[in-house]
Amino acid sequence: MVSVKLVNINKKFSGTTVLKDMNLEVQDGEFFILLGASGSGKSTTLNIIAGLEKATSGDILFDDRIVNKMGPVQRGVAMVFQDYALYPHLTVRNNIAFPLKMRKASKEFIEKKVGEVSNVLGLEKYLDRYPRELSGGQAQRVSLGRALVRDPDIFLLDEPLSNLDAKIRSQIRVELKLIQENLGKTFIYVTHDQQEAMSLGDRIAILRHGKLEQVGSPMEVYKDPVNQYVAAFLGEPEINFFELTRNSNMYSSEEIILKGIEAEENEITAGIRPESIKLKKERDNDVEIKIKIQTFESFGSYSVIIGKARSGKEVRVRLAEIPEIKPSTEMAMYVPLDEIYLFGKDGNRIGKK
Amino acid sequence: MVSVKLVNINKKFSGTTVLKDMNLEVQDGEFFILLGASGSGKSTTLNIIAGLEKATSGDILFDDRIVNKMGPVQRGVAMVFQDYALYPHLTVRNNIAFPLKMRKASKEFIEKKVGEVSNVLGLEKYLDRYPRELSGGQAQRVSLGRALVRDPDIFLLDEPLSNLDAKIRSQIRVELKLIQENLGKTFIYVTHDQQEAMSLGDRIAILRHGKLEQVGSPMEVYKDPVNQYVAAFLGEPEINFFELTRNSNMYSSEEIILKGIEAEENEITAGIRPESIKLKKERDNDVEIKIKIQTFESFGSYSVIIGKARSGKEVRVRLAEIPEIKPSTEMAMYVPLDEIYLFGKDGNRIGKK
Amino acid sequence: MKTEDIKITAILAYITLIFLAFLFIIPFVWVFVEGFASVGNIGFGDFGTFTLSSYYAIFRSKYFVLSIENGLIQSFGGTAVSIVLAIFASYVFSRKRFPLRNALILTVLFFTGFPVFSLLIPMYVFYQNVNLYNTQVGVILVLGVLNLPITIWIMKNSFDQIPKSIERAAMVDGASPYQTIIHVFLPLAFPTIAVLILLDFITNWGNFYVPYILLSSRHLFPIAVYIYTYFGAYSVKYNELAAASVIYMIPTLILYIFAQKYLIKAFSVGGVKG
Amino acid sequence: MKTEDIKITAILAYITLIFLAFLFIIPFVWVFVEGFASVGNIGFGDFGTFTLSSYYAIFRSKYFVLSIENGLIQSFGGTAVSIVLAIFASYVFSRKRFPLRNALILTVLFFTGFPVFSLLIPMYVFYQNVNLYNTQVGVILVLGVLNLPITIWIMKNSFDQIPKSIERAAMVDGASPYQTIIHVFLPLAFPTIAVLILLDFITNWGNFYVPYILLSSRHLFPIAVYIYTYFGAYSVKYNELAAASVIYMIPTLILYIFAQKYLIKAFSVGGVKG
Repeated sequence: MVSVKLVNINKKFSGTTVLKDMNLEVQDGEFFILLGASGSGKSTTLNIIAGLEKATSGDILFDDRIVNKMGPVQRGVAMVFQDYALYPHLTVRNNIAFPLKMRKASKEFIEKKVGEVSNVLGLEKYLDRYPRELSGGQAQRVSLGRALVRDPDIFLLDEPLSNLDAKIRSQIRVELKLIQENLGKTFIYVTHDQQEAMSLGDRIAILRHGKLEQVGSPMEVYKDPVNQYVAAFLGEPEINFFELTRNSNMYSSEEIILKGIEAEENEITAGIRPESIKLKKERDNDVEIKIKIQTFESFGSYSVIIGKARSGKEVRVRLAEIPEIKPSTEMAMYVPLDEIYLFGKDGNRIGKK
Repeated sequence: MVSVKLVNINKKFSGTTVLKDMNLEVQDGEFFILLGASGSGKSTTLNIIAGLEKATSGDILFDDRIVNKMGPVQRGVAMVFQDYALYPHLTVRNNIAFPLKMRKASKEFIEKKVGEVSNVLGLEKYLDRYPRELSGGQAQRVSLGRALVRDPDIFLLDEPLSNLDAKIRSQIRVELKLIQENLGKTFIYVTHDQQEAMSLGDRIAILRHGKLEQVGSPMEVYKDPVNQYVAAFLGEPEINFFELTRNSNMYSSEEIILKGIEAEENEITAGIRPESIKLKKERDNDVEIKIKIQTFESFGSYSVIIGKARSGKEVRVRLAEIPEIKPSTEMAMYVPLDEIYLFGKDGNRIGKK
Repeated sequence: MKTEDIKITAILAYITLIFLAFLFIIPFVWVFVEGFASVGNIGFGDFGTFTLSSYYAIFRSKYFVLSIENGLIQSFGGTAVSIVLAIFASYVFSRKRFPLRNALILTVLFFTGFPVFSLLIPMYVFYQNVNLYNTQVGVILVLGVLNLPITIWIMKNSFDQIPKSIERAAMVDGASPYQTIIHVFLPLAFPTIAVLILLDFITNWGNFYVPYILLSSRHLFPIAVYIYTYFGAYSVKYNELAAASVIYMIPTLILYIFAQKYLIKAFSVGGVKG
Repeated sequence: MKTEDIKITAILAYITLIFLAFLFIIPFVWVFVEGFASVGNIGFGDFGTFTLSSYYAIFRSKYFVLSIENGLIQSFGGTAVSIVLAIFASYVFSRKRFPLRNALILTVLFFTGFPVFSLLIPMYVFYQNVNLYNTQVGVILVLGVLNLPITIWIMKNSFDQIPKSIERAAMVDGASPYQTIIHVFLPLAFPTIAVLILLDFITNWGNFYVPYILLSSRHLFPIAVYIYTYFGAYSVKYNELAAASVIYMIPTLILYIFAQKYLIKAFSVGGVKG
């Protein structure tokens, strides 16, 4: 049972700064997500926590113990890799047993542990197979098994699902969540997929260019983003942005008019989530927006309208139902005023609710 | 403008059958999806249409003209590959120009066409870059540009989005759909991702082990699946299945009881989509199911409850709202009777609505 | 691709290989036939009758038998030196970044296929000074070092194929670099290492000038030198020369048969799957 | 990894390379110094004074100058034969499945590093029969074919790295197999091909026994043979031998400098990025 703390971590790699003054606290037993686009430094952060890479400056603390100079084994971490990183020349059994063999554990102990782990993960049937004979999902389970077998204090997972087919991915995602809840151990999980982050994480840290943008529970960061970047990163389809200019006592653009808004700047950006746009007016102060339907995507359980506002700007609307609409028609749609986010010129949220 | 017809296509590869009696018709100007898990033969089908692989038997017709023996160029197809397949030693400009150069087009013509295409795809700024200097999304656009530049009759796309980050993926997906609608040309698109298939396709063909399971518009196959496999393949999260046994005038399992069902077999399977399960009873004949909440995933605009039925079976429920519920509580949920699919022992749908 | 194109490229391949075969296989056959010939001539005409007498004759010489033994000792010794040193050097080159790495790589590359011939005279002088002249160890060291650059090169490329994540997994799993080499790198690179053992052995076994220049005692000569000095000295009995040549090829053939499956594997590495 | 581990492996690498350097570089230095020595001795002791007279002496010989020319013709000729044939053979092996493919691969592998020495006598006989004995073309063909197997092997591995999808893209884009080779395979494999040209040249340039056995006219001898026959014949002037050896190394050095960046590239192929 371990908490992890990063204090002022900096990482430079041949001149370029990969991480910049990273301060992070992961609670004991938490499912913690490092979310970011490629190049955001999320994997580097994970590797530094693992002890696979060294920070240029700053401290890593495990339970208030500085572990800067320890290797992965001394830190007691286990890791699951994106490409599974199974040993191709070893059977599933020996892959899972490998960490124990390196520790020179007794034969009986190894056998017992491998049996337990393969039981939990449903791998009994595959113990004598080689990695090349496994499907992606099975390989990922073996990789998880190799981590579990050591009873580590912390699990580090580096995009463990991104090489899997969409179908198996959501299945293993749930398995992973249940395993973590059962073990009650600290998981630190790297991903670029906001959907994965939202569904798995107790808390999410959003990284951008080696800097931390926001940390919080999934619904916190989704409902209350600190800036435009975070608002755009979470949610599918992406949030719609409109650039507004002050016009006497209101802010307006070609697409929408906002009244009764308090802001200091003359130019602000309004963010409207696709699911906040409704087909019917519900309240008096709902904001109207006229959208010309271009095409729409139906996903069975929901649908997305891709349309153009008067200005030619692309707007997306997410509906729980599958509407009966034809391309090229123009429709008036409505947004509750309190579901509109406002951002200043620097991208930061104005007047957090 | 071309329609494609596959007649009794068989493909064997060193003994194993990859495709079995494939009959398929793709209409002129259609966005047609080949959807299947890995090993379903979807890529082989695409390669046979492209002329990159030869069918063991059967005919390929382009507009009623047999093209079995023609190469890709004679067939007039363009192709976009999963890994982009850009020429690493050529700039973006020369990558796009490559097909025209092979055709010995004039310099002016090449320059004009490359200009046009890079304009459509917003690649002007990157023309002098090398593939290694591009992001995934840019590389995929170049790959699309190389297909567009030839004005081909048919576009073949082999999982073109699966190497992209989730964020950029949905963006390029929409671009692709709009490009196809503007060009009005035939697109044949291979994917394993049901979400992509649903959102892009005019029609979807679902393949399994080299056999065609169902062909139809996205909502047709989603709402009216011919068998269990198709029902399970489409939709996120996956449909829930319950095994029922006849019990005098009703079918029942540990989880649910269905009354007034007409079926001949004694053992049937009921399929219930996660979004069909509601928290409130709406009609009298709604089917009740008791679910103990295990965990839930919140995605901002919707959420998924993962629970266990009385039998211990895992059940998923998709909700448009984010409910206030706690793990380990048991709740009664309700399913409209007419949203339940019934399947026989062979997996085929009973009494299609 | 059009069917004609496939044909053209296939025909080109066949021509290349027939050409190769032509220049190699005809002399190859001659050697086999001549070894059993009663007439020791040099042409392709009259071989006389089938006889094993050439083989009897060469094996009567104590030095011939000794030269096989010497050849095996020196060739395997040199191979062992190359392989062991190459394993460590390749691991370091493949996985570590350290000062002067590029300079060292260039040094290795420079000596890959360097015309060693031009260094043999000074090496002879040097060996006399350090008392390695006319010793098996001296020959083994030079043979080992001669093959080291190309062995490092090929082995490093093979180590490079091992994904970084597997190495990291081994680190996280608690393997030391030494354990990682033993338990991960060597088994995964084994097909290549088997091929390198074969190639190094063959090169050493076929090396004539190194032992010729660095040895003076007849009882230390390997078979390559023995054949040359014995038959080069006075009027040649071609059937005995051919018989000796056949014997000379045998170890290579045996190793080749053992390494066959690794050869094909190594040849197919990174090959097209789809 | 712990810091000590890094140190240990680095030290191992340094020891290996110092060992390598020791055996190569000392003779190397001796050759350079001796070439400018006024005293033609063989030891490391007295070199006398600095002089260019050895260089004057060797360049006075018409045959020495001719032997450089012959060496270049034969080495580059053989290299061209190997590279051109290998391009087609490697493409076919890498990309096509055809009958007898495995048999042909085994043949190629069998002749990679085959002890050619044992075939030279019969080849000599064969060449006399087909009138290729004592011709430049004859030497070029044998040198070309000798290097062909290893050249095919390395080039095929390099072609194998080119993703199948790129080849398919070229097909869909309308490139014939020939155009695909020219526009896609050769540019992408160019670093490896450059290295192969260097390696083949060096091997040919250093090959002594092929021209020695297949040529009889002094005016056709390449420099390797010239050095051997000239200095092997009577009492050796070591300073002139050293001067000739230095000249002998120059083309290799020049090629090496040109190929340097490709050497590093080829050495780094598949290297670890993260």
